[in-house]
Amino acid sequence: MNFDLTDERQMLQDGLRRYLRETVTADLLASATGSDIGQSEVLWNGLAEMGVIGALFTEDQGGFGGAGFDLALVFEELGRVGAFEPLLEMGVLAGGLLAELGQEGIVEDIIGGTVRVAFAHAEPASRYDLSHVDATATASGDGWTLTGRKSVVIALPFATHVLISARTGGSTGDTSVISLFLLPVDAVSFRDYPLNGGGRAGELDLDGVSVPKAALIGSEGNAWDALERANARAVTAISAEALGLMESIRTLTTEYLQTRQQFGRPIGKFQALQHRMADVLIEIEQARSAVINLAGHLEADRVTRERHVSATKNLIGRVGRLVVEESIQMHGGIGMTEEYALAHLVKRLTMIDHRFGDTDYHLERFIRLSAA
Amino acid sequence: MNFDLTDERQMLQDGLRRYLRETVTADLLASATGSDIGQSEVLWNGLAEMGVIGALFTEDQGGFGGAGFDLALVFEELGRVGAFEPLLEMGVLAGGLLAELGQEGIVEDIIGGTVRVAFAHAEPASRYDLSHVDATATASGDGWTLTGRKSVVIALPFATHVLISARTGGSTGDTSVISLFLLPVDAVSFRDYPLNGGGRAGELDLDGVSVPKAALIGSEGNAWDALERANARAVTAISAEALGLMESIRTLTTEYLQTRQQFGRPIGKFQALQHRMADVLIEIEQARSAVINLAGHLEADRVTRERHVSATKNLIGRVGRLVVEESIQMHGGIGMTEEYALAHLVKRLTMIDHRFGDTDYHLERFIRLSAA
Amino acid sequence: MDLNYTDEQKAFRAEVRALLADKLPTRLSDKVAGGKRLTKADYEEWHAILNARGWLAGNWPEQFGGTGWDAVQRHIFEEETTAAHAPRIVPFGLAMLGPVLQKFGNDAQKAQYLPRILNGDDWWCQGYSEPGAGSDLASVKATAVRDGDHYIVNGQKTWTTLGQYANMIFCLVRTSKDGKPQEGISFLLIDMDTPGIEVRPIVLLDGEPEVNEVFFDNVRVPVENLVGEENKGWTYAKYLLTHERTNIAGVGFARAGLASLKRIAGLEQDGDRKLIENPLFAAKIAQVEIDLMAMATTNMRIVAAAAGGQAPGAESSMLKIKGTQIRQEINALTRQAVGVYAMPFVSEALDEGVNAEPVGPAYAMPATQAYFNNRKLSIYGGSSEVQRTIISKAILEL
Amino acid sequence: MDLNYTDEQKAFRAEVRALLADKLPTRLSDKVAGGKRLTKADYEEWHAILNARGWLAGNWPEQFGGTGWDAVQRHIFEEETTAAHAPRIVPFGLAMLGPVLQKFGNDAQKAQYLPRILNGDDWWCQGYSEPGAGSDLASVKATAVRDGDHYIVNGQKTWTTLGQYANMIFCLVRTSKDGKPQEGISFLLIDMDTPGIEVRPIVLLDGEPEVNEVFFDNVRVPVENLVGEENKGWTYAKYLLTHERTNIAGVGFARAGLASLKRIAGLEQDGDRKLIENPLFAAKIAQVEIDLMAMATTNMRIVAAAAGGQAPGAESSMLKIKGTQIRQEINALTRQAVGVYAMPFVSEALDEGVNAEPVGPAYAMPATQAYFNNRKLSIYGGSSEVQRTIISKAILEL
Repeated sequence: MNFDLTDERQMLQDGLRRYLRETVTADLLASATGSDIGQSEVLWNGLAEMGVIGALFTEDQGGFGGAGFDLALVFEELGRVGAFEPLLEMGVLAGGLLAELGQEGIVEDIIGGTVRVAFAHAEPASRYDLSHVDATATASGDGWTLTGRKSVVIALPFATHVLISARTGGSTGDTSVISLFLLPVDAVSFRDYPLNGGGRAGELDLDGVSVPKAALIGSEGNAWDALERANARAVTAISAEALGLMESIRTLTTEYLQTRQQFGRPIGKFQALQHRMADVLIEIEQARSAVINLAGHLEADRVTRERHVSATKNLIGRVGRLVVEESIQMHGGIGMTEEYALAHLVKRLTMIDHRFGDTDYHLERFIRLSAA
Repeated sequence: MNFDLTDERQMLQDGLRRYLRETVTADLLASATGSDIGQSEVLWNGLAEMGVIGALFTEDQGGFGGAGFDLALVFEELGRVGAFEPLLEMGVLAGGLLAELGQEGIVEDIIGGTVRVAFAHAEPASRYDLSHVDATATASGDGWTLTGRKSVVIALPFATHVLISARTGGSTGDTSVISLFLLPVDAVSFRDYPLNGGGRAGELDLDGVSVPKAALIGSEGNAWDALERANARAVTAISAEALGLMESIRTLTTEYLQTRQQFGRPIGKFQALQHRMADVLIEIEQARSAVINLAGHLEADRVTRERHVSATKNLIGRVGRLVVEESIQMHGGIGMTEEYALAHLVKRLTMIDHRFGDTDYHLERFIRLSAA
Repeated sequence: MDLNYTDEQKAFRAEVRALLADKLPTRLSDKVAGGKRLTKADYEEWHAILNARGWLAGNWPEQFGGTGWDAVQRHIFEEETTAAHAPRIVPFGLAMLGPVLQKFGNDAQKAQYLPRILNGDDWWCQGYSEPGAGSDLASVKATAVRDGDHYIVNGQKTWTTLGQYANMIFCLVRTSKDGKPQEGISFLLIDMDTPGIEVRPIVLLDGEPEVNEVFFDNVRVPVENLVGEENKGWTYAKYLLTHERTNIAGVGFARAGLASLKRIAGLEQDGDRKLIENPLFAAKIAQVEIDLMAMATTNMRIVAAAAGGQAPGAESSMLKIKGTQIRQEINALTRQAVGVYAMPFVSEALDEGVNAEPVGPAYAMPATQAYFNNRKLSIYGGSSEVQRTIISKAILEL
Repeated sequence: MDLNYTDEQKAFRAEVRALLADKLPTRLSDKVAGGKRLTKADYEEWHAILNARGWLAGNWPEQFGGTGWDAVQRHIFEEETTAAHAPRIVPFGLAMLGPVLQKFGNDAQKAQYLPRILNGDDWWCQGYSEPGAGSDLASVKATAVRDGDHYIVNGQKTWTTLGQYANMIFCLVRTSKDGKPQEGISFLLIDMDTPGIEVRPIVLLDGEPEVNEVFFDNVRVPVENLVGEENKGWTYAKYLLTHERTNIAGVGFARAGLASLKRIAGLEQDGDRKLIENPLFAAKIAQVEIDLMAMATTNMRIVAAAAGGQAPGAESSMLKIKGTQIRQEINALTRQAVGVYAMPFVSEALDEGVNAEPVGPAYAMPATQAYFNNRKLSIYGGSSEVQRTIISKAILEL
């Protein structure tokens, strides 16, 4: 049993933390969201050059990490500065799936940062159900025709390609017919828009898009297992990001309590706030342990892994809400203002409960998996 | 709209409160539980002489009250002193049912306090389901044969009679076959035992008890509507008792916070405790409003009435647990001791969530009734 | 004990419903129900409609053109207008300044300002809070120095709601540094067009410029704009705060929010069922509904006592805390209900007549905004922490 | 990062399991699992079994007859013995006094007392708390006045757990009123048979006389029973408190409690389903299980750090608060689970060999008792409020 970082990970953490502290300013975040692509090219390229994308892949995949604790490390650091570069969507999800389905070539370019693949899976009616795929791919001549809608495809305006899930038969919810198709982004049409918490996403409208045979990734109808594993890794990543956000929010709030004077003393001297802040701290420690639990069980058997997925996402969601609401409350008015540093962090943390299943979704799922 | 007591009720409240303050001492409660009958004859007769039992019945029933607000008033006062005389079981439940089913004669003796009827309805497997009646009554010759078990029949050792529910046909859960039978208590055999929160109860074993035709109260198989109405009145009563318990616990705790010195000052000066006690107070106000809501809707249509039954019992259960746990915590060690006044009150308040349906039972029921 | 309205009260409620049916423009109620942005003109339109009926000033006595309603009538009016998704009555002139002028203003001030409030000639805003003061209102730093028949005002106010629409502001200013902080405060009426005043918007978490900073740089204010006596402003301010507390529980808002939450949960698909059929989510809705049922009665108890002449004291602190908890929980559940579509933020979609299609269901984005925006409920008007301290001192005597 | 035990640790765990399989009497584990009363003899029997194996003193170095285990081994031992429903090891002599004597006692004291603790010749109890002191341990009022080669002890101790079984007590007594309250405290070992000592039981909420008051009336204690230096007792007391904090999270108890809760919820009928199939109740169980999964890892992180030589500081305050919340929630859910049969209280049913049939299921009454009894978890050993203050000072620097 050992909870220390390896030397390599320690180096990565130190370097990444230093780089992000220097690079990710409020201006950078604001102008990224304001831009057409919704991201910062500079930051993306910087991360690629540092090899941060590579840290999300195993050595056989051409990276130098890829374990749960590598994901946790990288995304906690991204969370600390509130960065929203699409490493999760393009690295862990699209990249991870392409790597697992044996697309070495493109994965090399993804790690290099030159190819950016968005992941289009969720649909207007799927809510948080990973197995809900309404979009269809029908064989037509020497290719496929894709039909359906994909919603909130994050970083689509920043992408060079898009990886799309569609059914090649069966009916909605049937996991044995889900296939993946890789397209250049200019092959599809979409409407894009900004997001709470930063960045842009797109609504993808597939009304009979014809794609070549070669667009099919892996074999027909066999994407599900890889999809569920990639989802587990994505939940690890976003939970670690949440943890990083919580740590920065905690620091901001503690400093505020120490310095803000009211009724003639720092408000941190008021016992009611001290005790509530202590409870917040305890819950953040719980969140850290939950992330460790999940990161450490990604390679376990399916039920064990997925129980940890749901346990961790549920706990992250509950603690996230507590941290958001208590930090705003303890800040008072200033905590309500867009321009103060807290605003971006709490919005981003709040939105994490709206991705990959919310608190209740995973509580129910944990119960089902435990009964199984 | 008017939230003031009528003059009559104000007089009853003042008199009852004064009488109970003088009469219900810790010794009286302890010796009552210690005695074979598990009650205090003195207190019972005193309440009967004051006409408190009569306040639970309408004028046509031979009483001088009987409205929801009469029940709320009486039971809040009983709760304030932690009394556990079986006015609920013998007055509201057995008495109320006998009155509604036209047994004027015995009701007069109940109001006079000379006849004491226990109510045997719940069964080992019924948990909180009012419609679950497994016990059967089969016609035999010129009477009935009762078979089954009744559990936690409160104040059975104190009773002169017992009113028993049994099925005269159909199957468990069938509300159209529930009948009531009135027996002298020596016609049945039971094992009795003390209760957390005071008093004694009995497990009633009916292995083929033969009773005369006349034991059937009301017409065969028609007890359900009266039973559900009586249950609604019982929930009103026990919720008001809970409110009285909360008020006394609040007083004890506030006084303790004002007087108990630690680290050189009254612990009530510590802001963390001040704010938590303020929250407790707010929730007790919620409990008071919930009791008023239920008492004011006992005569409404069934769904409205039963929605209030479940809403009130759910809220009382939640607030009850908060009040119990916070009051013990704020008292510290002394709050853990049996001999301190708090102990009896918190035990009794805790047990209220184990009668007539607990917090979760009524939350689910509220949802069902609201959907209907 | 009687939980029902009297026949008179029921008749009054019928009158209010009739007015709303006849006169509330659907265009406005749709915007309110849909969480769209209300313009200055929208508010003024609704004020004018109510004024025409003589129902604009619910807490003014008739002699000043008010309704002379008692607390129960005001509650019924609040309840019905909120349920009908009417725009709220902008409180600064009507609920706040009006009563102060009526009690402490001189005849000239009453004659000049009260009719203009009713007729919508003036839009007032509130100059109370200052940066860094938080809940400590008495720590007023903005100064007013007498110079002939003017005061020279310098300093800064903040959290000035809808200040961008206002042409007048009532301010607490420091006219003396002697004695306790409460003792040197005066209550001034200031024309926003006076040279030296600058208004800067503050954008809140939901992206809306709801409040403002107001800067005063040697602003000359005629002495006749002083309300009551110099250095007695704190008394008037406290009087105003008690009036601000009408409808502090927000029962109407909570009921409207709960109805909308149920509607959304009935539309959202959750696997093979609607979200409202999800037992865990249904339980959360039921829990908050049960709390609201009780809180509404607590509110009525205090309203009835007020109608009976009792001034609500620390009880309104209890109502503010509980009412806020309930409304914020409803906001949180509604945000949760909209699922992934809580993420898109298309600000233009909130404006009327712009055809920026919402992303996902039209109710999604307003749900997220309302969650963030209503975090303010537990902060402004005396934070929940301040209210708990009031309760522990006033009621628990701790 | 590696969440798994090393091969050595797994081998050790296997040894512990083997001992429990071979040597733990079913009679004892049944009593523990069934929430029955344990007698003094029951504890002594289990102590003797462990002592025979050399595993009684888990936190003593080998030179004193201890195991020399590191924090992880102690954790594994705790985890396994609790899961097997072994009686707990009575901590007063072994976990508390032993380490103090080993560090601060003189050779005579070590030679005399340590073996007697291992062999069960002495049953120690703790004389720390005094009436009215609560969490303020340093406010010791009991006095010890030097008289020749004795101290004369007067005063009162309280909350003395299992004092009714003890023949020895270690006490904090005041030997000086000079300086800070911490500075005049001494640490005395007192034979309970000395004239002038009276023990009175305190019955707790669950009806059990678990703790006692101990009165001292001119009790003569030989000076050689002073541990370390006069007036330095506070140092030793604090050292003891850190040792008391091993296993402060109570992970093993929580896991055993959760397992029993699930078993009961699987037996209880709730309408046409088992209670564990009730979605609201299942959600509460799942919630606390998820919290426990995380807390257990927080605990292991601190255990691993301790094994690596880091002394746990305010982290153990976090563990005590969270561990307590989880255990108390499990107790509350178990009480809720047993339904109406939470009410009967048949004290005799807890004794072995008495055939007082329980009323309803045998698990019902112990569930209610455990709920009331474990309210103490957030009160003793430094209340949750005291722990929060420690956290805000030590970690948050507020």
